[in-house]
Amino acid sequence: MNYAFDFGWLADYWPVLLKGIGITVELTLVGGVLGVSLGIACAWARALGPAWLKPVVAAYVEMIRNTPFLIQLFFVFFGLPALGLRMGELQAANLAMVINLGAYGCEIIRAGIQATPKGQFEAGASLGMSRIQTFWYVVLIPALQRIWPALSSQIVIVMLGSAAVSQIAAEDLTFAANFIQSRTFRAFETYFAATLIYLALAIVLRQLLRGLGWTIFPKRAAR
Amino acid sequence: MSLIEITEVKKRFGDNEVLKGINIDVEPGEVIAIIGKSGSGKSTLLRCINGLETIDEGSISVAGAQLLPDELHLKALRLKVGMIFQGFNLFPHLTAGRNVMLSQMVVRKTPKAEAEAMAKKMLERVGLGHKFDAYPDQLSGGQQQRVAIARALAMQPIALLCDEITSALDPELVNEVLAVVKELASEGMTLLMVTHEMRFARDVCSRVVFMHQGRVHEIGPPGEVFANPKTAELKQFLGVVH
Amino acid sequence: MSLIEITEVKKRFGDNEVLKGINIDVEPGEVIAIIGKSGSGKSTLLRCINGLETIDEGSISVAGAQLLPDELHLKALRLKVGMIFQGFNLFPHLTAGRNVMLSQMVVRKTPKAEAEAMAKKMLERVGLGHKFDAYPDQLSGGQQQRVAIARALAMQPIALLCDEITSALDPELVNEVLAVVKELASEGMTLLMVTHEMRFARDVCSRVVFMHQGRVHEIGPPGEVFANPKTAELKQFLGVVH
Amino acid sequence: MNDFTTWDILRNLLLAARWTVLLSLVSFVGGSLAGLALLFARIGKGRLGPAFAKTYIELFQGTPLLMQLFLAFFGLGLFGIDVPAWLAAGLALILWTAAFLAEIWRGCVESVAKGQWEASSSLGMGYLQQMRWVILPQALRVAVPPTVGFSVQVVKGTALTSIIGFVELSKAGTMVTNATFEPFTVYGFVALIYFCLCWPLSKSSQILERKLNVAHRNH
Amino acid sequence: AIQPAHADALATIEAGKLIRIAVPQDFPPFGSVGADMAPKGYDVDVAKLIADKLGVKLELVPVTSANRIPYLQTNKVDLVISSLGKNPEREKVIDFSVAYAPFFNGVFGPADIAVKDAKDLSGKTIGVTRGAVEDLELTKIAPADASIKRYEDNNGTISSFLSGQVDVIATGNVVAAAILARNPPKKPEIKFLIKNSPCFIGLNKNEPALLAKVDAIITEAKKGGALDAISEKWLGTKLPADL
Ligand SMILES: Nc1ncnc2c1ncn2[C@@H]1O[C@H](COP(=O)(O)OP(=O)(O)OP(=O)(O)O)[C@@H](O)[C@H]1O
Ligand SMILES: Nc1ncnc2c1ncn2[C@@H]1O[C@H](COP(=O)(O)OP(=O)(O)OP(=O)(O)O)[C@@H](O)[C@H]1O
Ligand SMILES: [Mg+2]
Ligand SMILES: [Mg+2]
Repeated sequence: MNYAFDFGWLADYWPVLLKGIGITVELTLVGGVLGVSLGIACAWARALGPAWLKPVVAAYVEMIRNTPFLIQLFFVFFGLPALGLRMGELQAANLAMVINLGAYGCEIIRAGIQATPKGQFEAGASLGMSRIQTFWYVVLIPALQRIWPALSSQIVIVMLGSAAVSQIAAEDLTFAANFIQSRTFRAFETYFAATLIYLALAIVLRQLLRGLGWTIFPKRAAR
Repeated sequence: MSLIEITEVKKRFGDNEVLKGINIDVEPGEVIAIIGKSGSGKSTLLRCINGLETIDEGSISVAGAQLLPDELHLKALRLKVGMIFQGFNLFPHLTAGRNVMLSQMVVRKTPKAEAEAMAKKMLERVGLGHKFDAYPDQLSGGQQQRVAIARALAMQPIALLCDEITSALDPELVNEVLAVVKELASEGMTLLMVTHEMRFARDVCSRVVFMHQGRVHEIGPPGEVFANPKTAELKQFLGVVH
Repeated sequence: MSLIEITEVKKRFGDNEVLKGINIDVEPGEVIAIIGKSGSGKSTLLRCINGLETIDEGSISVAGAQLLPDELHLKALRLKVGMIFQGFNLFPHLTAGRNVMLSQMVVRKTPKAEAEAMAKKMLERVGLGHKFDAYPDQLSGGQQQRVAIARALAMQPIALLCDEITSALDPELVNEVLAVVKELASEGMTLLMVTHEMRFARDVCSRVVFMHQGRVHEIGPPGEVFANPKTAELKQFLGVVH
Repeated sequence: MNDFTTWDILRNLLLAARWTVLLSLVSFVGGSLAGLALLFARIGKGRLGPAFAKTYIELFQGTPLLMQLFLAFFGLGLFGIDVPAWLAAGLALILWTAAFLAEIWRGCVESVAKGQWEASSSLGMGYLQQMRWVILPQALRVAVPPTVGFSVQVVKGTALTSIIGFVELSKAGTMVTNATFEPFTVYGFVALIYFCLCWPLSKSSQILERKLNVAHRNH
Repeated sequence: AIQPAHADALATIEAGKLIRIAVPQDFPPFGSVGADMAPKGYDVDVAKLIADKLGVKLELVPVTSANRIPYLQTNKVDLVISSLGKNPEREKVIDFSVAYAPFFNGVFGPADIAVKDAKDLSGKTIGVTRGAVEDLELTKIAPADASIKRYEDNNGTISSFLSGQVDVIATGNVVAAAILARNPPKKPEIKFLIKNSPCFIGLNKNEPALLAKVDAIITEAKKGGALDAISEKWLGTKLPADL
């Protein structure tokens, strides 16, 4: 090996890296919370919603799931201003992530809803609840519990995928890595450090989601 | 006027006519057992009365009000008629107490404290006061079914429909559920129940309805129906179930 | 020497001692019914005999060979003792015929033609020769259970363990499965079966084992056990199941 | 500066899309084989296999594919191991795909009812025989839709190979935009081509799923 | 930090009759592609010039700002001609040749934005291509409350300007001219020039022979007018006298 690793620069660029971590975390949090919410709404629409809404949501889901995130991001950031909708790179990044996770979350959550035994809907109905009430109070939580592991994985994937936002100058962790290496030309050390940080974030995020699952769902297996 | 009036009710699934003109009048306080072979339409009849299925012809009225298939009428109906299923259908993510409270709070907008008091009372009534905080999967089948009964009772229905509520239970647990039903009957609750427990039907019910191929084939007090089955079908049916 | 010797068998799940020292000797050709309340350890006992659970203490021997928990001994054991489950557990991706053929070909390396002939024969024996090419989901529960019996028989076991093989069936289908078992018994097959069908136990079995809280509480010929239950527990149990 | 016609743009993107297809195929075929091996390690008995597989999966699912590619190509180069770009790309994509497929398939194997294991044990089958004849055939049926569904992620994932010099669809898009300064035309086409590649996969996955659900209801 | 893999890269190049040079393809006018997807641009022509003078075959390796240095460090290329700017940190990692290209970069913005010098950038958002020379220079001179948005490539920078995501951009005059040529609603006008800091060729450390050879070729090309021709072709003007 003819390359001497040198992590000394890390001290100088630590603030850049920290800021990058902060933004990646923020993007993941906002994207996760709003994206899952959007996913729930879309899953409801696709599984139980009015007939006219189903194809609309289906088209949205297919569009998003079959095109790269980066291009969605470009259209939000560079394209929407043409329609008079201008936002900063962070808002654009957040919006793109919400739209993206919303589509994936929709399909995952829908599977959970469709696995709900028919008897649960009927029990809700026979107690006088409306369809929406039955969905909200009876169906949703067990459905989420059923697909929680899949949803958690998707949120981690979205966190890792958020790297693309560096392309619209949002200063996330990948931006920080690229910025540092463009100044120092120490690509290996920078990317290696970034990889480790991503790994740590992914592990922590997964644990957090597991913990969240433990707190919102009662401790039993959903059937 | 009868409490529940079922008049010439017909129900088709596609080409399959499952109910071929049903007529039953249920008086307040009556306890009616519905028996019959698998596929004879027993569940479908109960589901029609509760509005879970729409009927194709005929009419059903409960306490004088016609059953109409829009959300508002259905809701009103379901506040009058409770239903309990073979599969219990408890909400798995809620404790027993919450299961009983939920519909009161959501449908009737009962304040929480009141709903909780009612839930306590109803769980006591089915002998499960101490299981208020247990989740369904921590309860035996019989206990789950009793929670389902408490849940229906908490809505203070004027009649209760029970679809084979003991047949998913182990023999030992059947009795604890039937005991609860028996008590309800003795307190004057109007009950329509599909059941395979002939002994229970004989002891507790005021009338027995034998359904066969979508029709009420025989109907009468249990003494008569069990002792003197008039049709060959009923004779055979009673033979099979021993 | 007995065919199956169960000596002081103990089995724990964590802190829960489920079998607390079981002793039963089964002679060749005996038909033994195991009865008892839910949770008394009936299934666990059968599973231990078949090596699906390892035992903590005591010993089990089948046809003189000790049951040891390594793959080789287990395989040898399972060729001698067949087991049939409440849930049928047919392989859903294979036809009835293939279900019966598979283990012969894979475990015994029987040539295909021979395995097929055997499968035909065994399906005939349970009255399902014509269903050779049907998939499990095209069969009724009773038919599925009979295929499961044929599958076990095709391995030519010297004894058969049956765990509540009729309790997932509708009443009408129970009889067709019991008829098959009765015939096996009359042909001299050694049978250990957990069952809730008291009438069947009385008519067909040579001995009845009543289990209670992980122990053999009473054991004897059905005439004795059913007519003169000695312990309060058995009396109560028989009362409950009527 | 702009000597591209619209046709030039589309033509160049389509030519580059061949790489996208090729890389996807390689990662998918290779990833399936590696994923199968990993699956056996993950669900096998013993301690070492599952522990290794778990760590592997955590590692590859927990880091960005971009970084994996970078380290596979340049990182190894740093140690004097000169891996050609196609090998590094193939290897990294295969290893990454394997991690996800193994995890998807594990779920499918675990969805096979416990009774199937018990029934086959009680018929005297050994572990491998059970897997081969009873468990995998059933798991496979359940596995097809999510596996096909994941292939969409693989197709999109190949875009990241541009970091080690591949000019596939996305990279070609960037290059052409930088020559033409017509991002909307170019990225519009890029999105369209991706959609044409991915949508049939998503759709067939959904159709398969529906078929399977119908089949399941009969059980 | 780098030891040469071979005793002498130049000898290897001459023995193999092949030089591998990293060039950009997302950074016009220095490097982009033609309709046939072949690289073209200032950097590409310089690469051709060097290969010519060395009398060896040329292998062009298209790179991005993220991977150009790793290509060099892992000996996958011999030279990086990718409009590199110099700073002390970079000099610790690789060596630089003499300057081979001038730097006609400025801050551009629409007419209605009043910016005359770096101080006026206060409170403005400026778009720039990350890691390019103008990024390094702008970072030095911009006031603390100017917000610099760094995009991945020229396209990002330009798009950010055209879509109004930034007030002004820092880029080459040729790039600004290319934008103007498209006749957009927002026309970039030159506000002020950024200090002239030229571009250099990057190569691995401890390659004195190769460095000397490249320096000699560039120096000769400057004198002989070859570099002027390249500059005319891509930047629309002759080399400045002080390069
Ligand atoms: N949703 C449905 N769609 C189509 N056919 C149905 C539906 N529900 C019930 N049926 C058919 O209607 C007939 C009567 O069914 P029903 O469930 O009322 O019978 P049952 O008397 O309750 O039988 P069991 O004792 O098995 O519960 C059956 O032939 C059944 O296949
Ligand atoms: N895998 C297991 N892990 C922990 N406990 C178990 C396990 N299997 C059975 N048990 C416990 O062992 C006890 C006996 O179970 P077993 O299934 O043998 O009873 P059973 O007599 O067959 O009852 P049933 O009539 O309900 O089938 C029960 O308390 C049960 O909870
Ligand atoms: Mg029914
Ligand atoms: Mg059992």
